[in-house]
Amino acid sequence: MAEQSYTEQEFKVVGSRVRRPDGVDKVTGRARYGADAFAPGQLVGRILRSPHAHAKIKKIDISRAEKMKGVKAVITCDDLPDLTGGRGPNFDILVNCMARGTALYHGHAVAAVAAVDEPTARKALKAIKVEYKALPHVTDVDAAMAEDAPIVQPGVEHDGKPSNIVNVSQFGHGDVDAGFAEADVIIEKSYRTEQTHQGYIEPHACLASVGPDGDGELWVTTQGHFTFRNVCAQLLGMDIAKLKVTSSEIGGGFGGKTHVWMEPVALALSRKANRPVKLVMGRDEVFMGSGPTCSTSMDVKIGAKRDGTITAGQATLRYQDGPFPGPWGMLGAMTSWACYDLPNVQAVAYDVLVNRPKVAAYRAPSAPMAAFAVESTMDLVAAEIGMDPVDFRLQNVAKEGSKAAYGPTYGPIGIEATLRAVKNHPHMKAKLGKNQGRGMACGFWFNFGGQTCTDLNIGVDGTVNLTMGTVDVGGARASMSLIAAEELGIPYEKVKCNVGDTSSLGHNDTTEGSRGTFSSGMATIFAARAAIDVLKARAALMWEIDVDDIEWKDGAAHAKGIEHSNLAPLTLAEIAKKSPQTGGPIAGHNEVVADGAGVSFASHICDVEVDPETGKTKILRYTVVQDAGKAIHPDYVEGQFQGAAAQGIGWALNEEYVYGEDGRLQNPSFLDYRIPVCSDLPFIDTEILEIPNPNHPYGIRGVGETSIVPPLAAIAGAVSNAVGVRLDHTPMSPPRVLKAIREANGR
Amino acid sequence: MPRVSLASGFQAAVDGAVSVEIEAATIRELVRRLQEQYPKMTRHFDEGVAVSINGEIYRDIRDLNIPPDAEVFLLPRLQGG
Amino acid sequence: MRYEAPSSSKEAAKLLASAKGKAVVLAGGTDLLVRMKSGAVEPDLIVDIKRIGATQEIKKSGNGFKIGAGVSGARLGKHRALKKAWPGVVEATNLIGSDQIQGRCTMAGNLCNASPAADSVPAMVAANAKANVVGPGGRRTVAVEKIPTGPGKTSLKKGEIIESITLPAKAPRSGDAYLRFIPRTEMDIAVVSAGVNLTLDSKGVVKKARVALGAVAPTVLLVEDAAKAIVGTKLDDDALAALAAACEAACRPIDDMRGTIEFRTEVAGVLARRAALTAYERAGGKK
Amino acid sequence: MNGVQVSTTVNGDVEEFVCHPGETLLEVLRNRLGLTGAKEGCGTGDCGACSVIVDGQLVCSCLVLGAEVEGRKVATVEGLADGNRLHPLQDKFLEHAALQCGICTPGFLVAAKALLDDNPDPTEEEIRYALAGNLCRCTGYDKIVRAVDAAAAELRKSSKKKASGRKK
Repeated sequence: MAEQSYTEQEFKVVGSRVRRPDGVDKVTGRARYGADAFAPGQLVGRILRSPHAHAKIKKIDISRAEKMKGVKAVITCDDLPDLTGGRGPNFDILVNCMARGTALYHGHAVAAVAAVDEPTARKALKAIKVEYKALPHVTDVDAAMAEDAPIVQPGVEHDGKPSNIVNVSQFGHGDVDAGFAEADVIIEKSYRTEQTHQGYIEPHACLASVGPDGDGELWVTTQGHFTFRNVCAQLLGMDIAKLKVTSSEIGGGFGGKTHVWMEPVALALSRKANRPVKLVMGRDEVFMGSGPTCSTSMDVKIGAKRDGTITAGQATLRYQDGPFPGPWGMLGAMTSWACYDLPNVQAVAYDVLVNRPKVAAYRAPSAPMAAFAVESTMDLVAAEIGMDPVDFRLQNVAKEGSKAAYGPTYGPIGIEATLRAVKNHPHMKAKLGKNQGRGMACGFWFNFGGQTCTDLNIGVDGTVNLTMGTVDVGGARASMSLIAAEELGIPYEKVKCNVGDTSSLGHNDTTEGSRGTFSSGMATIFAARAAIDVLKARAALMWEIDVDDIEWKDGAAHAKGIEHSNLAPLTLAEIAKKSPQTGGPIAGHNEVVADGAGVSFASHICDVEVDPETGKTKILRYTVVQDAGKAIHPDYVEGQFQGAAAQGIGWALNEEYVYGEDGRLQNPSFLDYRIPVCSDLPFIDTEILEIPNPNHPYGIRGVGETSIVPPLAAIAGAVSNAVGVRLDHTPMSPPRVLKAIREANGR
Repeated sequence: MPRVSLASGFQAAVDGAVSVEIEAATIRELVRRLQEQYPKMTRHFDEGVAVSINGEIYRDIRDLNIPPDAEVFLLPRLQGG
Repeated sequence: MRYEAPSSSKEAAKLLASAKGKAVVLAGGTDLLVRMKSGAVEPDLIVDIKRIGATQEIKKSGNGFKIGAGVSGARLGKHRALKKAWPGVVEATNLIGSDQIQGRCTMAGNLCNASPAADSVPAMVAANAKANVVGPGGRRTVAVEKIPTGPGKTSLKKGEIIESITLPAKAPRSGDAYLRFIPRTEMDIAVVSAGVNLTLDSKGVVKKARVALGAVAPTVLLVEDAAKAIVGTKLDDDALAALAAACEAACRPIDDMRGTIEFRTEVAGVLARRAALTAYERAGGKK
Repeated sequence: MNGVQVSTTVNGDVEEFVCHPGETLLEVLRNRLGLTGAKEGCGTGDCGACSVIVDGQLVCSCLVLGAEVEGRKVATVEGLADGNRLHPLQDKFLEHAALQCGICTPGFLVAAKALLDDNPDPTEEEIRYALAGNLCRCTGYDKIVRAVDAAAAELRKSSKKKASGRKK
């Protein structure tokens, strides 16, 4: 671990705003995404999905479809036998990718076809006859917890009775009852957030090819091709080594592409047809059949003294996971109070099953909802005791040595720094006009590291191929190239970074938990250092001196000591040129478990204007403050902050899954699932704090997720201040805001 | 001897205790001894457990020394986006 | 499935009239192709009317403007004389979707799609526009509000197409305006909308008015009580309140994913009031 | 199938193909002509990732039938660069880091090109509304708007140079 420790240094190229190495391909249309691959003889795959929210599948008749001209394979769950032992996360993936006896939600896959072209595939889907028996359904989290609720998964029990509650988690410390007894002011409020989708612009897409020998290839848009390989190989009964998975360019993921959805179906179709099969989801399928985040219902209670000291905090969180258990409520509970140092605190979370799509991670999963409830209540307490909301937070802020509500005691952390930056920001002092309001809020996320493997190969001309195994979701190749160039002491332009397929590197964990730059950055540093050791050894051979007499600086081997003063430094390129005669290719390699990512904090400020006659909110100004540890490429750090804030704004104002009484999703389209458009947003100001992470050689901290956490609460505060009534339900869509205004005015 | 605190989800596996004392110098030893003393913990380790040492969370690293007076916390393994 | 692109309206009508199975008219395609993609419509014949000369023209005459059924929103928005005469109608049409959609969408297509939320329709109704219909039985002219009969349904008979829309000549001291409510700034379907067309007398008193509401009933509503509420006034606060109340009273909306009954009803009045003020100003009225 | 035979011009090259009557221009470009720069984000005209220019007019290629482009001129992102010289929009997108995942980038470039062809000096608001038909989920649009603004300035500068060059 010692080598992971942060060492202060003057960077030469790290921190500069260079052009990304994959940029030209992406602005010329040449970059190949999930749907951009073609194979000889490829078929078109399509999936038949359940029109019911919950139904017994009595019979599937595929005989007519199978006989159609041009149809090469039709599959049901019978073609994906269970090899998982019937339980666990991979079994859930199997059941989710193809229903087994019961359709668990509107859009659940029940059969699939592969045909010579799109019209034939569509016709074949129509020819499949499924006999359903509709079952009672439940899509609302509170309704699903009721005594007489329809049961989503038989076998789940709570308190000894069949239930939809799959997990109850509790975190905290102290005695909350005693804490509330000490309080001068107690505020208790309930909140709801509706279900949102990651909304990546690229639908799920893959090209699968499995031969009769059992060997397979999968080209897929994913955040983790190694994980996809392992899961798919298990579900299909293939050897891991015989399934080569290549991650295409990925058109956005935000957690939604960490999960396997339909790839086993594509592989099974290909195996049955003995032809490559391309399977691409339509946008409606993305909404119906891939990972939204939870909808929630939450109660938060905070007690404080008049001097601003919080005496107790308590949260009860109810998160729906779709029809399969997930860690989502638990993560909400763990993150809910993480910004504060509280003597008495408790968070209880219920994970609840409903007839909606399987929930997936969405950028700092589960944290935004809990933060919405806790931060909104913080505002209410501050108002009640007449304190400035920033000062109130500062008075209770978590610091080094504070005991986190999720258990451990914090080391050095950055929340106070972000709050101070907010307090001093000119945005906080800007004047507001009529019908305008300002809000601010804090957010927390864990960040992870994980298994990582990187390869660095030096060409005879001194240029460097860096092969990374974590998927590049938004500029990582530029950052890795900067790090390799920094470490080797060569120009950025001399490094070419690419993402390797599963046959070219050891396992890499999925790009999730803001881990890409943190962990591949670490592996790149170590791989470069390994290569430097080889370069020094080669220089020693060329000079015929002892390797201990050589040091590496500014991209060259330098011989130490006066006895070698006649030896001019040997550059990397000079050593590489001679490599055929000094032992062959020069490479550096590293595999590491990059733990110690450190927790992350952000604070946001938002100004809005609300039309009091229509309830419509316009974002006037938005500022993000977040700790990046060290910004390797500041443009892409800002980009992460801005993108996360924009997603949070959409979540706060307009995005939601709307279910009908029939349990069907009403709005599976970008027309009616309303993500922010360009004209909805102002420029989003960013302030990058650089408080080095002690557990990374360059001080890097993950930056991708945390800034989606504060927006819901920051905007709720701003809207509430603009209209004079507290909003407690996201999205704060115009009908909800207008209704709140009307009710506040007694109309 | 480090005192190991457990997140609520694990407490049933250690007979309802909030924390237990385990003689261990490294995370690997801790994980082994915990399972030896409390076999019900094995299922949790199979599903994924993160270990926090003095506030720093480790998901996979096992060969890390645990300082004598360290705060040790067992947390569920986390997922991210 | 067959695709045809005839060069005359007569030919188009003949193709449509003699078609076996489902025959559809393709103008801008911004609704039709979406419905084909979802499988909601599976045509056996697609008749593209954009190669018909008359559908591509904007003609100005003493009777007003004749706008071909294939004229895109983008072209409409660049026609200065039309914009000057009927700013509300042009704005309404230009609100349909993005610039990309504007490159394709048409007023006639918007009308024939028969959505109660169609942006150009309340403005056309307020403007007293007429649809010029060509069919196997010849030509006829129909008030635009008579074309849609319910969501997705029109009064057009088999084989009939709308060749063009006629907007009347602009009366002196008249002005029109259209406003819609959407949750975002762009790209949404109107949750509720209002088109207002006013003619003033020389003293600035409203002499004639047409007020139309969108997305508050199965078809776009022409609200005569709303017009009555402001005729004879200078749009003082009482008149505006009466206008809003008349609009609210006329609403028969539904609750759906885009809005609630109460929201649509209340905002219909707000938009009518705001649109009336703009139309009044455009007619030369001074407040 | 009643295939439709179509002859058209794509990025200046004559292309002939036969397509299904219901096949979209997007499908033709991607699957028949190998031009995968235009992306399908929704297939319903709501995301703009498939933007192309037909006879000078910006459209979503998912809402145009392949059969409709008979005799038309189609321009896609693949034709934006001038030989091996990037178009100023492409250049500024790279300089300003106006892309993260990049899936929406071709659509944005084509839409921005259509905007600047029509309005060489747009305000921020005009840029934002002109690009409202193009969804981006990564960037919050901030750097995209800045890149388009910078490209517009660059294009104005070079057209001024050209104009003054002609005067001489």
